[in-house]
Amino acid sequence: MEKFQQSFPSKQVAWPASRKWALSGVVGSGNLEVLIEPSAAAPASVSYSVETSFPGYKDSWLAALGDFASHYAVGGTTITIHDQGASPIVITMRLRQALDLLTSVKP
Amino acid sequence: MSAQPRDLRRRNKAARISRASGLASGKLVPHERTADLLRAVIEPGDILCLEGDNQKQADFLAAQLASLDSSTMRDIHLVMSCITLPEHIELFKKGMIRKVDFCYAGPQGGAVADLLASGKFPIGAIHTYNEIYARYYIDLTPRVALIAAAKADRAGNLFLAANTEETPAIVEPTAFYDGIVIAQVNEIVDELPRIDIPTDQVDFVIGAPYPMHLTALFTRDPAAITDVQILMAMVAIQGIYKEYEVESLNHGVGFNTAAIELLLPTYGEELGLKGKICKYWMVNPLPTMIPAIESGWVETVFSVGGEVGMERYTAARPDIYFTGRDGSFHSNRPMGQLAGHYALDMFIGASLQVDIHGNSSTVSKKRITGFGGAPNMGCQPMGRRHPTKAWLKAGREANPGPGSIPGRKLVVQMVETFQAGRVPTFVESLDAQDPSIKAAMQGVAPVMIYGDDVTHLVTEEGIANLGACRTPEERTAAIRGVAGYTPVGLKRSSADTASLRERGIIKLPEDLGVSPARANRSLLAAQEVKDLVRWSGGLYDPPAQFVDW
Amino acid sequence: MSRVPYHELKARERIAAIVDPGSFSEIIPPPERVMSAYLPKLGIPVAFDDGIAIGRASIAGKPLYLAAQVGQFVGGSVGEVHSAKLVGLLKSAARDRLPCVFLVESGGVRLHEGSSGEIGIAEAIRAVFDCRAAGAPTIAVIGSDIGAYGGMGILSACCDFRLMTEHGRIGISGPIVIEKWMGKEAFDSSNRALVWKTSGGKTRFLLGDAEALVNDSTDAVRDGILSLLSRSAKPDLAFVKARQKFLQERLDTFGKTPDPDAIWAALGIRDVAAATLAEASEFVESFAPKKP
Amino acid sequence: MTNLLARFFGDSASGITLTDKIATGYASLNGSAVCVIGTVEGTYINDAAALLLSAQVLDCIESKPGMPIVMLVDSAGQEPNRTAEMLGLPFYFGHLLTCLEVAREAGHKLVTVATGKAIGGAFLCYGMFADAIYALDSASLGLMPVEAMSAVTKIPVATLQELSKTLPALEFGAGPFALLGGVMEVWPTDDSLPAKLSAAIDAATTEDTRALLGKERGGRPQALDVQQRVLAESAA
Repeated sequence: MEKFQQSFPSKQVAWPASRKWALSGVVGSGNLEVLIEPSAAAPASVSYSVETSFPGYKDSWLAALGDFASHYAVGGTTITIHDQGASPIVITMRLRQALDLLTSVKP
Repeated sequence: MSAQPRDLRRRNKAARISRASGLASGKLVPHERTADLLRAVIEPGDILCLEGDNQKQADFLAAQLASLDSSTMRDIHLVMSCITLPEHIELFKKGMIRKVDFCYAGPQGGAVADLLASGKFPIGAIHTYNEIYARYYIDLTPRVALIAAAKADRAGNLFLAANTEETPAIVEPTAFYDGIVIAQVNEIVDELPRIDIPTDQVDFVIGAPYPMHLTALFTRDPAAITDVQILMAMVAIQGIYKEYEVESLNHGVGFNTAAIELLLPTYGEELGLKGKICKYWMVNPLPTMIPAIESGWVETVFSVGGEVGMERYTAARPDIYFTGRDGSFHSNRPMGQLAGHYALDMFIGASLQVDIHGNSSTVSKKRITGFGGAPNMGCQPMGRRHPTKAWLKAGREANPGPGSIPGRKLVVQMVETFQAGRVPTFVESLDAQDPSIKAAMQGVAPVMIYGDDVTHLVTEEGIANLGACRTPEERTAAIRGVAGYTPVGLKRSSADTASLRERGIIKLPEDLGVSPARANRSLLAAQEVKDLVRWSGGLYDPPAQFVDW
Repeated sequence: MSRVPYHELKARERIAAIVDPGSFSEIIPPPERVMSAYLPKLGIPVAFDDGIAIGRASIAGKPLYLAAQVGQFVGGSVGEVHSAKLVGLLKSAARDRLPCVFLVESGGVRLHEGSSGEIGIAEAIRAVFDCRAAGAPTIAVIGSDIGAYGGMGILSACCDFRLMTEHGRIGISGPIVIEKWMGKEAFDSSNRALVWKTSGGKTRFLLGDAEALVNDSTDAVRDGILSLLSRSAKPDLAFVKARQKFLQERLDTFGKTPDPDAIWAALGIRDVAAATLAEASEFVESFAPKKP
Repeated sequence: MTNLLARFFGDSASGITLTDKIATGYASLNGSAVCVIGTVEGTYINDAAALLLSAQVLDCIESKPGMPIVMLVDSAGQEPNRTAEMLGLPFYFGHLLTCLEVAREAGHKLVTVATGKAIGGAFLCYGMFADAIYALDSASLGLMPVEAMSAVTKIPVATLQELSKTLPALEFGAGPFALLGGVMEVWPTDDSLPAKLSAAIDAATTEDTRALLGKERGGRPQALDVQQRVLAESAA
């Protein structure tokens, strides 16, 4: 297992009052789960915490996570990831899905 | 006038046949006497051809050959397209083989590498399919050919059923140059559904004690198609199929292209592309094409081989597939490869590795695999003269200078930036460049598709139009631009990528109007094998390993 | 094809597709991070929910307890936390006399947690009977690729009802284990047609082990659950005596029959090939003999 | 094997029939009659075996109201067999469990002694369903031996063995199983067995205390807390 944490600047997320968290993905081969939660600490940055069973790809992770923070407004959140060898595109898709779930309004 | 006799081969053939005369009744030899027959007709020093490709093999004859003693069976020059069975490896282990010319060693790639290391694998050359078939007519004509057919009649005529494959390409040069053709058949019958090989070209027929094994090699379970593959398929449809109005094409056997096939009746329909693209195919009868065929997208399909389970479906769709007068499916590997070379707008396939020049390879260290038919289709046919829209458009992009070739075939490599287990697809240098592998290839790295032939690279990041690049440096920058978060991709310069994007050489999904949010399995026309059965009206009979109901 | 295939969905998507919109209230939701203590020690990634989402919800306004297993996470396997969530849920259902529905997708006990998951399943099985004693119906929905195997197969067999699709399978030993034990000639695990005929929804429905067989769509699954919610089958002596006779007859009749098609035919299926291919609803209406 | 039955039941062990290593019958324990169902000599259990056991339970409910039922377990597991699976093995096991539940509700006490192997499904399908579960010190209890676990999980045997020193759930045997709360007590194989079993029957209640024991003994630290938390949150 490899664990690392990193923060990136990001525009502040549009956080709906009705949601406290959002989860996307599952932990499984080539997949990961992403949990987004509010963080009171810094509204203009996102704090990632990653646990992966495929060590040795930190550069690639940080590039993908940094790009996501700069393309989407996720400031003021903590994003925790449990990974089992997902490719960067899957990481980006799950991040987007979690963000979509979070910001979509409950029917 | 010389007294030198000019019919030595014919006389030699007659001698061999007479040695075997006691074994046969007419042309029929009981399977228990197979080893005796092989001993009687094969001589040391022979060029011996053993039929076998990735799907169909003369497996009984291979096993009988491997059971022989190397004192009687020696000094053989083996020629064959695919070394796929453990029995093939046994021939080398027993020291029967003086030299081997072949194409591909898929499942036995590791064993071949081991044999090579211990000096027991004397390679002549590794070929593509049509190359080796061509050499059967030039300098590698078999003295004895061991082939496989579905049925024979008592006169020795052969019926090949759906899997014609390479049988005629072996039989014709052998039979017409005084070689001996021995066929194993699943069944001997009084009357054949149709005659694919006439008895004139056949010397002995053996009713094998078990039917030849056929693998459903081209069946892709829609359940295993991922959202990422669907995203890439949407990108390819928008950026290549629609952009170039690709009418005639070949698809590889991977999940990427299976996703495209299953998006035609949904996403393709939505884009109004039906009747404009994907009309003429050179591809095996892929079950994942059933929804597109049933939705009226496809005019014709010609195939190099059959596919297990598609027999009733293909027979019921003679407007689409080539069928015999008996009504059943027909295929032909060399002619299919030829069609794939000259008559297609596009070849699209996948690969395990792509380097920064666009060369691709399926070779990994410690495995000697070789080539199949992909290079015959995934290359520029310099002898092509007939124009099509797609060919001319790709030609304009590639060759803007006066006097240049007017057209280009679209040669597309479609790969995810990472393989399973986070292995990067994009590499600075191919594993195929490994010295041990190059040594086996007489110093030439086994590149499956050359970067110079490739016009487009499709990844989940977008499309790189390599055909429109003007310099090798520009091509490398375009490749890095779509190589994502691989080490190759991380070395890109954002200024280069932006400039290539401005010129349309790199296109991202959003440039093509593709929304990643829509890339979802629910967009597939079939999400599981049973959906394919439903689409076929119950005519598709999936093999047991694909059934989950 | 507008139907949403049940087996395509993941645990949380299944819940969302089946229960009344917005009615699912999760117990110990992911941010609570109640996770396996074993997996990190083995270098295996953990999941926020330990592979099972549990909570309260309603279907067509009827309140119930619900659990959905995440088959992708270590095969939907049952470890210490996972089983404790199941036990707590079942005891809640027994206490409140509410139905308890399991969307099962599990290969059984999580080997990585050894005997702790095994004891956990044993506790859950006892809690299933707490529900049955309280008249709170327990319903196992089995319609995923992984199915219900090992201890989850036994637990599912102990529930009041089983609702299956043709994708669902229930058993104890999986095909790969049997192949290893008996040899490939006796059972080729890559012969998926035989694997499904052995343990799949249609065979189980024919034999009377599944009370409902429905199409592989979330609507059909929801309707099926709804039809079972208001029934309960508290076991008594008469019930188990009848069962004893029924199972003995099955063993006497088919105990030496290796061919599932022969069993189908003996149970009244005239056209086995067509029945194999038929949709579940068509199978129940047109092929399977009518239940008395 | 008859030795072991005699250790518990003396001469009255002759009332227990062995059919293909499946034990059923009635015997006398410390002067009181008990019903006995069980497996011996590490046999594999299958659908037919489950029916033999359940038939005995039904006979006991019908003919011996309230008589305690002693379950002896020495079985290496369920037999991996395709025909048995096709016939619905989980349902034969489920039926046996249901019969035991009907017995429990009718006032029969259910007490298990793991005497030999008590592994996987073979333990789950009757022995682990008792009111109270005990094991002989020589018994092999657990999900599966470390070697088998390693083969399936691809985790090296050495790693599992090292971890099992701090995680009793990964270890095989009566002692570790007791630490998890899976058995109440481990008994030495001596002459005190009839008295111990008799006392155990007297003490048995229908309360499932395994999660509590697992927490108290430290072998299964999370289970009880999670169960209680679910109960508390669902009541809120």
